[in-house]
Amino acid sequence: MSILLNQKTRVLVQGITGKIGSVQTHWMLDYGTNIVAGVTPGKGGANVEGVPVFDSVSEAVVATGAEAAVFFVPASFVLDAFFETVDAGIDLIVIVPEHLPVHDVMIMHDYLLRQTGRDIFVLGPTTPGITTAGEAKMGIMPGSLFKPGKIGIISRSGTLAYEMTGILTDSGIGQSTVVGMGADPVALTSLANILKRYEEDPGTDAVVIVGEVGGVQEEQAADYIKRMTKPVAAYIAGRFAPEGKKMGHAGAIIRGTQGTVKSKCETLGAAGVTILDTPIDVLPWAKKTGH
Amino acid sequence: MSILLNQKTRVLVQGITGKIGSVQTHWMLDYGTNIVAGVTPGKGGANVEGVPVFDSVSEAVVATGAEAAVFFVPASFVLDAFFETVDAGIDLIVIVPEHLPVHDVMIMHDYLLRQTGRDIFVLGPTTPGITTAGEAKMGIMPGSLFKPGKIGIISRSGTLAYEMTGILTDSGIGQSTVVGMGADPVALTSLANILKRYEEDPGTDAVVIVGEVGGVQEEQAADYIKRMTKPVAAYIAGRFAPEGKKMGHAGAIIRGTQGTVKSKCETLGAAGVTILDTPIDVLPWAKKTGH
Amino acid sequence: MKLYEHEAAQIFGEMGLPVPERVVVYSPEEAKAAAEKIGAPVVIKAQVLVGSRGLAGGVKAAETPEEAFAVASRIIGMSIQGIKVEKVLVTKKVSFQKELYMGITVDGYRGQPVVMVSSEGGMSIEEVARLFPEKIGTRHVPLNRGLMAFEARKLVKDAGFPAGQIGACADILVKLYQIFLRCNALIAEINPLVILQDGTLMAIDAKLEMDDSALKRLGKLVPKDHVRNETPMEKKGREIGVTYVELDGDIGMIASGAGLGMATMDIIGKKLRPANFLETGGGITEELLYKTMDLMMMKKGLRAIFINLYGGINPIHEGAKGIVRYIKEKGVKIPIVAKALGNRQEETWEILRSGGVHVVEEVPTEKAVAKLFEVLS
Amino acid sequence: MKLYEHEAAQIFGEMGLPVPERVVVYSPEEAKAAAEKIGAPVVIKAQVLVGSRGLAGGVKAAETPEEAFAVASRIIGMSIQGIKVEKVLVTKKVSFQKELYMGITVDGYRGQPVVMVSSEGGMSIEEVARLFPEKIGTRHVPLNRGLMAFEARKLVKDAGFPAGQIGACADILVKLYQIFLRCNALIAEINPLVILQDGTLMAIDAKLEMDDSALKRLGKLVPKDHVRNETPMEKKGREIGVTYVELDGDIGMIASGAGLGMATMDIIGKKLRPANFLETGGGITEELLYKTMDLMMMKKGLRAIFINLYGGINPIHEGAKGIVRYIKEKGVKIPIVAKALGNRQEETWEILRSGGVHVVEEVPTEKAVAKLFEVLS
Repeated sequence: MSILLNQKTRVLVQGITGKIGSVQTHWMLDYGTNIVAGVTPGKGGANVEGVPVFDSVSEAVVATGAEAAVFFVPASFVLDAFFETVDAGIDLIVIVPEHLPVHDVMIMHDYLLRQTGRDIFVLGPTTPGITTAGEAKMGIMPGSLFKPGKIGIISRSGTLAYEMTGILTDSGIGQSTVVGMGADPVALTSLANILKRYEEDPGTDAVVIVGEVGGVQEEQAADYIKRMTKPVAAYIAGRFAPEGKKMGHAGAIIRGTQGTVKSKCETLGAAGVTILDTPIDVLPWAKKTGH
Repeated sequence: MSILLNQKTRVLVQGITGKIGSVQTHWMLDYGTNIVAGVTPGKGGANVEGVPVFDSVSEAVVATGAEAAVFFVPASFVLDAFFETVDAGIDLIVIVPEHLPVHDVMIMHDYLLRQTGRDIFVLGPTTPGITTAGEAKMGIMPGSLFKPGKIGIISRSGTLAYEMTGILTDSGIGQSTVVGMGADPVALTSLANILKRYEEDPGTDAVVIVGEVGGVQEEQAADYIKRMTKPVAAYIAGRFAPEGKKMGHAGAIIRGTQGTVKSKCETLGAAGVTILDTPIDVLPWAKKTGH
Repeated sequence: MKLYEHEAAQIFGEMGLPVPERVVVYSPEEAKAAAEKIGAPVVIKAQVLVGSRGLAGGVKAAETPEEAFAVASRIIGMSIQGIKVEKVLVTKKVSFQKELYMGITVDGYRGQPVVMVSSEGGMSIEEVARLFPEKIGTRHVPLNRGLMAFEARKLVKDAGFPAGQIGACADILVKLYQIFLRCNALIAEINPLVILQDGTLMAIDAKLEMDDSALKRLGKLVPKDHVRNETPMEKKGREIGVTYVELDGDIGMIASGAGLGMATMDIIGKKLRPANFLETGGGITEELLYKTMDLMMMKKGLRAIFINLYGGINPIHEGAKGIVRYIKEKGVKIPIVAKALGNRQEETWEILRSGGVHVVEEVPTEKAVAKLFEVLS
Repeated sequence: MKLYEHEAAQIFGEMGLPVPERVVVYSPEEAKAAAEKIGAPVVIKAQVLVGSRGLAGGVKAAETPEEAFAVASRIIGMSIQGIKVEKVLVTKKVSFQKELYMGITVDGYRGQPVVMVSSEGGMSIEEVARLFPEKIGTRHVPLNRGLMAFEARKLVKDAGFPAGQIGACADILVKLYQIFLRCNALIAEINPLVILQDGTLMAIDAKLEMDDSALKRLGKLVPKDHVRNETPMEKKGREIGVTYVELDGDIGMIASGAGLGMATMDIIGKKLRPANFLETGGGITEELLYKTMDLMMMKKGLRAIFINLYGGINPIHEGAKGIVRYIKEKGVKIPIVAKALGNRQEETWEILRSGGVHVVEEVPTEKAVAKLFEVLS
């Protein structure tokens, strides 16, 4: 079992004919992902690694029943690809590209807020994607790091998700699904929303949150965590981070004292989360929770 | 009986301290309209013709229970006043000002389209307003022209609404409610929408449509008119109108052959509407329909 | 406000559309110099705001600078639909494979921008719509979302645009939509958008109409020279703030609203010919009607003036003062028939009668027009 | 990209905000001339991109042009938070009744712009937020609707702005929001917005930060001179395309992601001091890591380098080639410890070892850092 993605999920790759798109399609197929279609405007009719390419998402959906999409398009094309994909009825979207203008991300966020009657899940931008261990992966996570099991991992940082996953696998502890939320200031789904999926998933019996300094996702999720029945641990990076990334006066007011490693750890701790001082501390916690 | 407005409707005047706002407030009160509040930012606490003035619509609504609003603000302030009034929960809005940028009107139209769960009725821009004969008026129609009765009049043109009303009154035939839809290319409510209110109003037993060349409101309403049980007559002005107002190539395509006096009269005639060759022809029709 | 081609092309170019090199000139000498600068062959195009200038001989190619001089000599000063050509645009003559069409306008009923494209550009688009309706693609745009590139791609693809040009055409269409929005346009149109021999695209005509009601806020986007092709009387009408359209009859008409004005013309038109369509809108003052009378009397050969006013937002008694002041100061020899109803009507009638105006107190315009017929017979 | 005050004020002025007359100068002589042109008294303000320049003595009034020379002499060349002042802004000194605050930023969690206002401007706004939280008004803006004037009026009224200034302040706030949107800003701020003695408003400071990811499409809006206050190494980092933040330790660090980089610093920091924070993002090539090594070695006094890479989107074997090529060409005397996992990890290890790098094959960064400690002890 898993959340959001499994071996049957019919996956579409936006930007499949690009350099990164074609290489990553290779790795995703290699891992067992059920990639049914690729899209690159003007390249309809071609194929990449045996996957048929279409001119538009709607054509691809009609022809293949694609139900999830992963983006490998340049940052400036993401907004268009997003609307195209949402319009075509796809409800799971993974936006790998980084360096998107924040105003574009706000436009997408605003549009998602106003959608009614659909439960659209968007990971990213700047996400390594999502991997259900041993079944399928959308994005760029290295498949060799994973081992099927029952721990869910949700991370804002791609490389830290790898580190956490690798430490568990290395000790023989498997994962259900590993999710990258995206590292941008504005995320298109909330941490609480993803935790809810883990809570409801019979294939997951404990969750690790990998966070970092800045933003208030972790604090905002604390209320939901209090109601969770499954054990949750969290590692928050950035104790030694310089203050340079502070967004000036206006940013400082909105955050108040929120967003520091200390406040995140305190809020999560108060919600019953086991705070990990360093990534390797995940091992004793995993053992204690029965893994 | 009447549609949309009666003597109990609690009316608010936006721009009440302006020259036109204060004069027209005088005439509206004089006619018996239940004006409960005026709004002019920065003039809160004043009063005009005995009506208390507030800084904002929301304050006015809280203090007075205002439920309808008429605008006498400069064209460049209408967009702001519109959002303020809709946000304050008011569902009947009369926009008297003319010369609004069409793009502003499209923004309002778009916003209304996306409202759900509310039945907001907006007359104008460039409307003389709405008058329920002998009860109340919002806007600038001269009260002396009206006589209570059972004919509804709906017009795109202000002065032609006066002419039609005057002709009826002059012959002793009264009106229920006279509505100005607004003369702009984009109207914020549809003709069919207003006709539906007349059809459902026990106080109205026949309806006169006063139209003019251009646009497709009349043609679009024909389907609804076919289902109406009450007699409908229509006068369409502009047989001798020069073609100068044509909106160039792009406009011509969208309209095709629609929008001419001939097409309007044919479409309405086919829907069972009595076509009036000239305004005064309303009299024999009114007599034939029992007035 | 309709923009001249050269003004529209300037804005199109600044906002990222591919437009040809071009120079506006007012004389054959300048046309020759422009052809030398740009490099012949060139195309010389009359700058007028009416359609069908090509059919009227207002667009001609010139193979050499000398020929540019000759062609410009013929076009400058010619009359197209009654408008004298004062300036021409000199552009590089390009050879192309295909002509396409793109246009955006306001759909009044739907309250949305509507985008239209066709793979049959160049000829009259109304003609295409009539002959090959299937070759026109149409899409309404929700304002809160705008026109996305993928939607533009689908639109031009479905309309049969050449396969190799879908992406580039969609890009241009999205830019044209941004221009439409930014300029508060009523129309933004490229006809034709051509595919050059090397496969690149170029907008070799440019049409843009800005909303008069938005000109103030558009600021620097509005071309500095506001003078458009218009008759002296239309110009004066615009300057004093009334809508004036010149017609070929001999009965002057003043109405206080467009609908009433059209109905009045319909009624007068049953026996006589209106000399104009003149409506004041809701801004009547004594001064405005004084100036309106002055404008009206510029027209030669009037037999009578018919005035039709309602006092709703308009203070018609003030307007009456202006009419009578004009009559008394300037002396008007032709008969004036007036109907004026609404707030302060009795006061208005009294003032008008003091100037010798035939006032009709009845409500139907038909009755007042009957009085006009009677006065003239 | 943070804009200098003078650059932000230029944009604010062009977009309709009231900003004072001002001149940027680079020398005391020019400051004197500017004071003569503008008319003394003037205020001379250091143009630096760090906060609290006032407390550091970087903002001073001058009553005469001569005093402007003297003041500018003191400010130009001074150091504020380690940054040398190279230019100052000379503006008219105004006397005012009151200082207000307005700022707009991005609320990451809500995914919306958030507008903040306070009737206690001038002082540090964090201070106001702490001391008088009730004097700060906050409003989130739904992007598809924007900030309407009536909402701005309510916001400033509720925040206690002076009654006579509500409309004018709301107008400025709406314009500031439009600037925020138009510039794809992360922050747009006026602090203080002052009420002059005659009751008019003026923005006497201007802060604007554009989103680096949007600079390309902002085109002409971006100030031409991209040089910001930065150390030579930060500048080089920006130029080669990595994030480089200078720290005061002696262990160089290269990580292939921000999260991994922060965790690595946390772990190293338990016993040693990082010399920098350097992360490559997802664009590793042989060339990039060659240049990254070159950048790293500019730092004096390094004791060791610690490299932590994951091969997901990054071809880490290519990166390894760049590192080793640098080592072989330039000769690196200090120890290098590396952990590199993911796609093609074995190939990567082999390459790194060929350059003398201590490769740790275990997964936890803690194990690799333990190796670093061991190597250094």
